[in-house]
Amino acid sequence: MLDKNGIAKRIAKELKDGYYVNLGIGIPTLVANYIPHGVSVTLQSENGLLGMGPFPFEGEEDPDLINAGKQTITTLPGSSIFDSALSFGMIRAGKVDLTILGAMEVSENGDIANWKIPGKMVKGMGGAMDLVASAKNIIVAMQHVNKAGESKLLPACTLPLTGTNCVKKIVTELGVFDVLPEGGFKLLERAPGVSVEHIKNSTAGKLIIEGEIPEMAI
Amino acid sequence: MLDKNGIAKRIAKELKDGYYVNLGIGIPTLVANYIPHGVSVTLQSENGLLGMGPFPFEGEEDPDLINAGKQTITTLPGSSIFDSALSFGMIRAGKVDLTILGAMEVSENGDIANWKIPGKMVKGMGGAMDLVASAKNIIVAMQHVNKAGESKLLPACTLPLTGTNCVKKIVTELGVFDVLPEGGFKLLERAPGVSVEHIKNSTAGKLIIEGEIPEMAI
Amino acid sequence: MNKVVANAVEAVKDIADGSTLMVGGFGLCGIPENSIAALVKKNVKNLTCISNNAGVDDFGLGLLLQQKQIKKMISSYVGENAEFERQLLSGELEVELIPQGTLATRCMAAGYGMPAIFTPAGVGTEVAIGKEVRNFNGKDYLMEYAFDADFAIIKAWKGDKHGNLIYRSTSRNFNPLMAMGGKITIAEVEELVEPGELDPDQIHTPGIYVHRIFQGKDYEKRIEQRTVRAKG
Amino acid sequence: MNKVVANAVEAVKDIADGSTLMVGGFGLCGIPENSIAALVKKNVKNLTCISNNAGVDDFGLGLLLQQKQIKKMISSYVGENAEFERQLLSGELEVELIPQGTLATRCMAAGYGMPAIFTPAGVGTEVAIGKEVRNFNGKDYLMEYAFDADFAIIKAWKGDKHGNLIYRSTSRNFNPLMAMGGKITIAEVEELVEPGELDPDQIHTPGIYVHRIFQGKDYEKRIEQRTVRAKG
Repeated sequence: MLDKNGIAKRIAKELKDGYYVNLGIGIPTLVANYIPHGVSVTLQSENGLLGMGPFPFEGEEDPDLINAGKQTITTLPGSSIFDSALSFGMIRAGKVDLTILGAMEVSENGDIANWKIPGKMVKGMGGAMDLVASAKNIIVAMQHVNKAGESKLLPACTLPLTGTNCVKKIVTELGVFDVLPEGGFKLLERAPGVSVEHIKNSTAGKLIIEGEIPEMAI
Repeated sequence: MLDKNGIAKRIAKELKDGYYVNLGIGIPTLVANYIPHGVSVTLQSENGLLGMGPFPFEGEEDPDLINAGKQTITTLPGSSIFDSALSFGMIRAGKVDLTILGAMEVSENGDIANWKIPGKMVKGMGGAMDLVASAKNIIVAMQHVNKAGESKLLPACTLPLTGTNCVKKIVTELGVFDVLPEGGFKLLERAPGVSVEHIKNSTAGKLIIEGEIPEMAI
Repeated sequence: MNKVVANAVEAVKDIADGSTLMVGGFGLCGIPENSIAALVKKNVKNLTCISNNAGVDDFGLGLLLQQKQIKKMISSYVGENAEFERQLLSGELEVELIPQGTLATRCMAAGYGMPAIFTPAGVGTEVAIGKEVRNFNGKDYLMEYAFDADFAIIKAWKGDKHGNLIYRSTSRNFNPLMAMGGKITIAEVEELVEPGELDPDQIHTPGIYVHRIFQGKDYEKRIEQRTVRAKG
Repeated sequence: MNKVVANAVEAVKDIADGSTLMVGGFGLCGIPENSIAALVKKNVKNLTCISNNAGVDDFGLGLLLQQKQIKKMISSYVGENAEFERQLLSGELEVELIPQGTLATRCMAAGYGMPAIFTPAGVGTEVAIGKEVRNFNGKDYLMEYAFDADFAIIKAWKGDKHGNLIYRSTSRNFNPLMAMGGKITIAEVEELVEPGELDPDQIHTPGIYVHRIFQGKDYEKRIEQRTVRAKG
């Protein structure tokens, strides 16, 4: 079974040299710590920055330089700054190669719900709806089941949707799944020490298992 | 009767302090030479400049700095440069207070034709269609009659239109005319030495003459 | 062409009860601190605020919320504010949540004279309810309208007396879009300079979009999430 | 993330016959001289060129016209070119004339992922024929589609190896819009610098939009209308 860093580490293997990537809050942010050697990616922050660098050194925080999570950050050589409309313009235009974000639920046809729980205070969708509606490639990083032990990989989402037919891949603490264009979660890899049976029992949506499922190498 | 400079000089009296103004090619360009004392206007050139200055001194031409007529020009303190989309964005958004341009024909309901003569090589509308469709206030500077001696102030345009219901005022060598919202050319002023009779005979469209028409002071 | 006003109080003096305001900034980054303070002082009521966020309890738009000056927020994310939550749950405050890119583009559309834009954001979700959906090249888009705001109050780094503005780093965010989108735009700047001091090629907001400008003071520039790394 | 190619010939090597190209510049100002020369050398045919103008007889896109490489021009103004006129009147060349603001905004729309935009330009004229007209707030607008160009070839002043671009003065014009709008964007620059040499706040075109960049050479920068005043 993977911890949060393990999920991030596994997702980082999906990065390709030259990618522009948008990382959501939570586990996706951790992906930046595991970018493979020899792979150069540029991080986009939707508040208006390409080329997001690491956190500043203590005492060097700049209140004018934050990421979409409102954290103090730094730029890198080759960074560029722009306004919020251009930021989402490049997202809508498909210039961002990969979006990695968290989710409360994903359906077997790639719908995603991650912004609203009826009855709870709704904080807003931020840029998530724009990102999921626009990105060419979306990987969801999340726990496989919720706190009540219920599967988050569902036949259909029960929560209000963020976007439809958009998630391409899911990485959870149990495994890696492709969301097939025709519907269904195709199991690609098991997390270390996790059985196919365990994954079956934890997945409410249509699970597709073909042949031997390898244990992931991370 | 006014010459070209006279037309420009009369139009210049319409400028108000603080105006942003777009000047078309030909007579409109001359208006810049007659901006009244104490009136500060900012000239917009639709290729992407606010704050157009005079022609450069000999030897100081910059090929990267031209106006929409492709002439070498200069900037002024407070100028700004932008791309063509933002340039027409500010035009469409009504931020340019006044557009002055030439015309082949104007109709009594404010239609304008100034880009195409059937049977002749068509060079294109450039930015004229955007300007006339967007500007809050449009003044046409033109000769009252064409080379064949026919009136250019018509009941309806005969040439392909550049825009509809847009011209607010016309200044010709014969006089100054408001184009009324309900239709018709309302004569406001006669050019020096020009009789109302002369103007009547030169105007094919509905001419509205109320009371004594003053001779213009320029 | 001099658009300089003495201070924030003068800049906002005709903002009346019931006005719709665009307010620049992302979180607490790049917010018009002086103008917000002047609105608090003026105690103008029933405002509709178009702003990506709603400040925190004791800073940014939170200061207007404390005094119950805001009737409605139009935002993409309003998470960090207990008083906001209280007013929302009690029904004192209306909130319209909009995808962030849609919010930004609807501001821009106003400044570009585009009455509506198309975006895929929100298709198939509750955001799409009641909206026109159109298919282009096999993909569905929502038609979203340009915002219509009485005033935009924004913050820039440097500005000249003609209203030309330059922003610093990610404090740019929504500011130039709102600067373009407001019917009357009020800009506060950290440094007000003479025309000619700013390079025409580097101006982010041309002065034609700005109606009033003033030199701000006492910027706090509060950091919302201070994240650092240890010096190695 | 290094997008540098050796020269213009390498940059345009996969531009095939029948491609649709956006070509930056306004008149002869800010045109991609090196890329045009490489296209002439390559003698690629049947091009559709989206460009505000068509050059003059012996410079700019006029060089491609001379070799009859252009099948169709999509422009707002094509006045200064005798060979152009000859080909047009003889039916060898197709021309689609578009209002300049519409041309600019359709390029921008492609780069902003907006499939269509609304503009009042051309309402009630022959430009409106066959187009959808919509009324917003009492005013009519045409719906115009984003351009779909295989390549954009553009010129900037400075650029870094990541493709970030800065333009100089009014040579900016259509260049940043086309840089955003092309499926593959080729930028030539007067000065190619290392990442970090350009101020992130001053970049006009973020590198994400640029696929290939090279250091141009031998810029002629021809002036179309040399207008001067005498020294007083």
